[in-house]
Amino acid sequence: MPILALDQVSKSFGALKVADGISFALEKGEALGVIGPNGAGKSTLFNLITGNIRVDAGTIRFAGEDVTRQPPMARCLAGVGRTFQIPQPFEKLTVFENLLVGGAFGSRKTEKEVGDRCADILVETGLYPKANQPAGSLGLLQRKRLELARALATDPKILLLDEIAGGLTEGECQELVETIRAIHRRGVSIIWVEHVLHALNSVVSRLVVLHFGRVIGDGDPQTIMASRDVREIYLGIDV
Amino acid sequence: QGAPIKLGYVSPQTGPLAAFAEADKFIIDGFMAATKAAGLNYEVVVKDSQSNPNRAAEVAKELIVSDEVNLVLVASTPETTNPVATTCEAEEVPCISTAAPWQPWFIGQQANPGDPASWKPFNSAFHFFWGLEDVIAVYTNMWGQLETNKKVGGLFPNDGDGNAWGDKAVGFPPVLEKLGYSLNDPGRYQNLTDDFSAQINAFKSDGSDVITGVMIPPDFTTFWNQAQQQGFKPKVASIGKAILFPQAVEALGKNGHNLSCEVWWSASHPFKSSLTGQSAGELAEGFTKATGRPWTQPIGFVHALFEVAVDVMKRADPTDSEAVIAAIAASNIETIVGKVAWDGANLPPFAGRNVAKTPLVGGQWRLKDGGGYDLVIVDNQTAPNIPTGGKMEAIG
Amino acid sequence: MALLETHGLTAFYGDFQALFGVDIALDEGETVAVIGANGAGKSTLLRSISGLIRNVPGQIRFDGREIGALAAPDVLQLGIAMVPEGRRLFPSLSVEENLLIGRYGRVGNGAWSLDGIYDLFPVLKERRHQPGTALSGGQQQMVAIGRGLMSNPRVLLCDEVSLGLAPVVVRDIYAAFPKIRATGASIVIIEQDIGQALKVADRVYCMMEGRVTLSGTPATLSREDIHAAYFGAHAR
Amino acid sequence: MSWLDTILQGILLGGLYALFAAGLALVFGIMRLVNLAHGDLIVLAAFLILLLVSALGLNPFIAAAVALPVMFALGWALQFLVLNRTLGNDILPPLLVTFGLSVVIQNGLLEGFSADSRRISAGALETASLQIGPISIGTMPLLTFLSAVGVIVTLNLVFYRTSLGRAFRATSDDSATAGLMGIRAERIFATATGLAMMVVTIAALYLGTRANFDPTMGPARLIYAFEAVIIGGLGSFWGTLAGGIIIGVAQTVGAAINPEWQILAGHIAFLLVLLVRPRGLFPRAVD
Amino acid sequence: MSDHLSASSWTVSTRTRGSAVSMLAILALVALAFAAPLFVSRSVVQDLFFILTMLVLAQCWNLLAGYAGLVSVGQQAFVGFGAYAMFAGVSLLGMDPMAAILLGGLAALALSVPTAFFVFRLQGAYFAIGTWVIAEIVRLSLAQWKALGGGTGTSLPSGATRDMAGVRFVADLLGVRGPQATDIVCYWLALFLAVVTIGSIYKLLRSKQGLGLAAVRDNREAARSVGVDPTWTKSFVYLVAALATGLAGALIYVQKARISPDAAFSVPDWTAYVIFIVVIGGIGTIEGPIVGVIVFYILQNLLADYGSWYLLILGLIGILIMLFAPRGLWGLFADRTGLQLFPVRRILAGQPKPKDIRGSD
Ligand SMILES: Nc1ncnc2c1ncn2[C@@H]1O[C@H](COP(=O)(O)OP(=O)(O)OP(=O)(O)O)[C@@H](O)[C@H]1O
Ligand SMILES: Nc1ncnc2c1ncn2[C@@H]1O[C@H](COP(=O)(O)OP(=O)(O)OP(=O)(O)O)[C@@H](O)[C@H]1O
Ligand SMILES: [Mg+2]
Ligand SMILES: [Mg+2]
Repeated sequence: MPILALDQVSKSFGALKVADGISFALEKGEALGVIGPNGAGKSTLFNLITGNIRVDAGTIRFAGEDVTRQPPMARCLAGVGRTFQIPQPFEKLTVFENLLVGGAFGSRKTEKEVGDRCADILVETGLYPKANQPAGSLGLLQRKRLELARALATDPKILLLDEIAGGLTEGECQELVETIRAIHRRGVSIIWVEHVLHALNSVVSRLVVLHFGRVIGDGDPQTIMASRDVREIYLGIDV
Repeated sequence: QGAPIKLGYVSPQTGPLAAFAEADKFIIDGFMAATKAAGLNYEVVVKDSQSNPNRAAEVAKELIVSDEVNLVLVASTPETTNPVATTCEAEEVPCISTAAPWQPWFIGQQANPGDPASWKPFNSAFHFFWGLEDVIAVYTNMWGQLETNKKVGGLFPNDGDGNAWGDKAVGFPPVLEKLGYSLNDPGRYQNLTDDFSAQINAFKSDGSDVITGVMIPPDFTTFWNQAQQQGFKPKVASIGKAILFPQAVEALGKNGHNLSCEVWWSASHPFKSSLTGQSAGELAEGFTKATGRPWTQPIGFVHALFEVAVDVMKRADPTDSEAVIAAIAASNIETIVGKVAWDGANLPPFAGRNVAKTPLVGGQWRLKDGGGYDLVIVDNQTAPNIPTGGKMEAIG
Repeated sequence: MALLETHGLTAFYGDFQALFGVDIALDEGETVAVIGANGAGKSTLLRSISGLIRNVPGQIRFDGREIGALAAPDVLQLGIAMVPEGRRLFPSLSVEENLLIGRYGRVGNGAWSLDGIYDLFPVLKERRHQPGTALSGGQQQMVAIGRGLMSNPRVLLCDEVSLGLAPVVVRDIYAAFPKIRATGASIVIIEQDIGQALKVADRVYCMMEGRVTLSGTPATLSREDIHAAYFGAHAR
Repeated sequence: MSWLDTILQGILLGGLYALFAAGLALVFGIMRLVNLAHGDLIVLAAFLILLLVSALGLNPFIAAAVALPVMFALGWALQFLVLNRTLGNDILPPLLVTFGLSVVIQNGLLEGFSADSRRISAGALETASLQIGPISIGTMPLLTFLSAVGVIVTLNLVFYRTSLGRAFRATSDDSATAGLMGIRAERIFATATGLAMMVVTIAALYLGTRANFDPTMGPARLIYAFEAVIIGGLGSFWGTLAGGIIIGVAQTVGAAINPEWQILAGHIAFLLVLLVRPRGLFPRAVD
Repeated sequence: MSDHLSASSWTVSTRTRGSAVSMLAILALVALAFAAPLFVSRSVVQDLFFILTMLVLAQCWNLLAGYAGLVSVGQQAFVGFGAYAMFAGVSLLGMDPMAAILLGGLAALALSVPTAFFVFRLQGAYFAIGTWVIAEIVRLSLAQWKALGGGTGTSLPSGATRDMAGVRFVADLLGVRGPQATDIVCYWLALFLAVVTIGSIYKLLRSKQGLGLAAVRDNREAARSVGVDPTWTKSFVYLVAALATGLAGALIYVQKARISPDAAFSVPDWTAYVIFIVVIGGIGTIEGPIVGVIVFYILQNLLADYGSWYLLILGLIGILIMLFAPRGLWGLFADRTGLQLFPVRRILAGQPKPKDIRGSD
């Protein structure tokens, strides 16, 4: 049974169709990459999966259960963890407290029970030195790491990552890839939206291409990267 | 005898009811001068209720607890008198109150105003003024001077005065019924209502010749204008509170002519101050000279409040509140508003201990030739010693 | 002297530094393209020039005048108009009103008027009374460009004009650029589509992490250099 | 028959409320500024008109016309110097500052004019009326209603037909991008508040001629104005008129049943409308 | 799941340097306040009663506006409703005022449930106006309650407060007159209510719910995504604030002994002054309202005799603080000194194994 399955999911903002009958499934433990031009609807897809935006039509099943009508907190408790493309930290809370919120609410535990795990995640994501600073004081890169750390704190079964590698140096990028691989090895399923393709391709085993809210490609990274559509639409390389 | 006698005084010096207190400074200055001249040593601690009942209770506590006054005086409308009197009663401190009809004052401070059997007299709170029975008598006497169909429209708001005036037991309804008037009372409206078409429609379809009620000035203006616009022209309009002050009547333009009201006190009342020997006319004139403003009815009562205080303190040890209370109860003094004595005269037994009544007559506002209005006393059947200045006239 | 130039331009969002000493220059009548990865600072550069971000005085000069400390309306009055990232049409305004609002702060002397814009993008004329947001993404981009042109600017700053648009639409929009250049306006465009950028620009700057890492004319830049700069693979 | 009259009076009353509300709607719609001092500004304008009437002996309508530019300048300065500093995502600063302003205006007027209740005299117009069949309609209430409609029509024209109106809407949508169009948001906001103060002056004229006013009576009327704006839907002027009428009619119908219900009925109508349509009757498409 | 990670041991605490000292100082202060009636004059006791009850109202409003982003201008609904329920309990049901105060709190709580249902449909400014209208409706409705005097209002049965539980005892114990004993009992109740309110708010802020509340305030959308239910979280504090506000309202009116709709639902007294207190002191902190109420009290004493000038100056001060020191006096002070009497921040301490430390930049 796939951990996540989308069936004919559609969403419009006014006249703009941002999801147009999207269907795909993700097996437990799989790592999937999503690429597509700006505005293709990738972040919207995430918002639909997490429930931050309601679908117009179609169904979303998580771990066999229909979650289409569930609010975001229920889906989070069920095991959907996410990062926001534009980081959304709780600015007045400290970095550590940001994780505590995720830990305590996202996995229905007490603060005590999740304290150690949150601290370990801070170390893992390299945020430990900033643990007691207000999240509002972080720069963009650290905000993005905080997004990842907070999502991990909710103890997700599936992790949705939205452009967390953009703007990293080569070395940082490598570190991030290692971290995500480690998370993946622990059995967490991953969907990763990313423009930094070499990083993406060193983690995922499958790529989905979105264009104008439609899936125009779905398969293993080599085939997809070599396909005509992707080279033309996404990479902007004349064929 | 070094320490001065300390009087606390609360009135609404700011806020919507401030007009009632506009003569305070003039009166208190006069009082201080008069007592000094008589070799008496008084101190008055003045507190402003800001027209706010919460604030009134607070300042009363302050007077009692911090200033440790010997006697609390309070004036002007139940919003200020009731919280202050309630506080004094709880604190067992003597209190004299005035300028609010006695029913809203007395009944309004009962725990269950709806159940007369439960009403209890107060120990230390006293009040002198007239009551609803007086205003009813004055109004009906005035109406009796004219030919009307005896149909009366009532405008009573849901506030201390309105509820008392419209009360089925102690208010207008039972008396009017007895005298053969039919009262059309559509119900208690809220103060600051912007539309009176419901009432006007009711009065129009009933054909009421007489309008009565106790309204705040903006509401009466709204009503009176709307009534004229809608072609409702009663012969008599006797209204409490709204047309108490000349400024409020002047605000009606020419439409204030021959509106009638009760008169608590006027410059032509034939009484003298026990403190200064001034006549009513002289007091009023002094006020106008000092402030440039026309005299108003509350002036006499604020002055009388201090007269009573001095009289009481002459007869008791100011520091012994029990003695002061006894002295108040035993008062019998001729003041600038008439005789004040807590002798239970013309009062139901339950109120006899705490309430003293002063005379009340009826008057009409008459447009003067050069503009402005005169308040002319047109009915004195309730107090024949107060002279009239003319006869009741129909409006329009 | 160039019409518009920056010298060691720095920019901050609070404590976060987004630009570290950027030097670019634009001559009268020239078209310059700025390319670079997400977050490289391209938009920040345009925001600095257009006055959306206040900068340290002395780092931006336009026509010999210092403009780094000016607010957006003042910059517009001097003749620099901006087509912002994400189009930013006003949702409460119709297509035509969105265009007209472009004239609010400056009319300028030049060729552009409502009719001119409708000639440039005929499809807009048919939909002039619809709310701007009811249009397709490409048409919205046309409105945004038209709105920028309505003030008859001497410099037009275009941020990501082909963002999220289908190739056909991108072609239509780029077809307009020669006509805009023909009126004498100088243009700065930011573009993700490198091919398009190279085709339309006289000169190209490539940015990374708040710095200019590569510049030159399209002819002198090899595709490999650009790819490397773009993805940061061998940039250092 | 009397029901017809009741409803008609309610509609006329609604005109008064809409007039109180129109300036509020303008400011609320453009800047999301909850102006708790609006009622007190109306009273302030009424005192200004009164001053002109009594000092210069002007006809109240002419006095109001003289007051218009004065109030515009006052509003402009108030917004430019004070209120602009409070704008942002947080609704608390404008709420608190305008509340402070309300206290300051009330007590300033008390100091200056005492607590006496005043009235602007409109002479014979006050009691004049038109007879239509069995129903008489007061001339002043009718004038009030027509003025409300006039103000709404004018605001609509300004808002939707002029370049200033476009600038209002654009700045309201996105003030940063509006800056790129050469629109100076602070001045646009100041102009909007200035305009709102002109509407306030017109409202003050009718408030002051209708009944007595005193320095403390602003807040009591403010709540009806807010209700009208919210029922109508943010930024919709016709909605504001509709909102005023709903409250006015609810009040007169409530009163016809029992005067005890008059004001309560208006509030309950407000609740009911919002329960059914939380964003008001005519919400703006984008918010 | 974290078996590959170091099993380092961590400690989390909310204490800061000096917070233990300040806790002790606060305890001492409370003890002192408890003993105050033994050695201060009656007027001081009354002033303290005023300060404490206003403090409770201010803490409740601050909980709503400062911590939950719920700007209510209708808290007078709960003050008045609590007070009226207390009056009904005493006058109509013959309850002891002490028990009636509890009734008042519960009644306010009960009122807040349907109210929450309505006002939580509204956002931001609409919420503010919605709460105001609700308060007006409650006021107008209670003004129809004839048994409690309708619009006229009513007074407590004379002697009711003197027979209140504990009053006789205190009178005998301290050898004071009845009214003074009533004052002292009311004062102790106010002290108890203030301590419990502040304690509960502090506890709430340090609890998981408090963390969720802060998250919702900072970013509602993100909070939803990590499992926080914003509606429930906000409703919870709304109900808690209503309960405490209702208790305070009932207590205030036991002491006043007289009620009328205009007084009990007064916008200036129970909402405007309260907002003023919070703003002056500093919104979003527990210390702020404490500072604010003291400043407010001093201003009132200094200026109250100047009539409308007093309010005018109060308004101006409020405007100036909002414009130039939006975080209030306590904010100014805390920025300089870093002092916090009620720290809520969870501070992480402890050392990871050296191999786990990675640079962050
Ligand atoms: N709340 C919204 N209301 C209206 N339009 C929206 C909304 N959110 C997104 N859009 C539009 O939907 C389209 C898809 O946006 P989305 O953020 O999903 O793109 P994306 O694929 O994530 O792009 P990028 O790679 O730039 O992040 C865009 O045109 C965007 O402007
Ligand atoms: N308002 C802001 N606050 C804080 N940081 C910001 C803000 N806007 C941009 N940044 C950061 O500044 C840096 C430069 O951003 P900028 O938007 O200029 O990049 P860009 O090159 O235009 O990228 P894109 O291709 O995504 O548009 C990025 O790291 C970005 O995250
Ligand atoms: Mg995205
Ligand atoms: Mg950009």
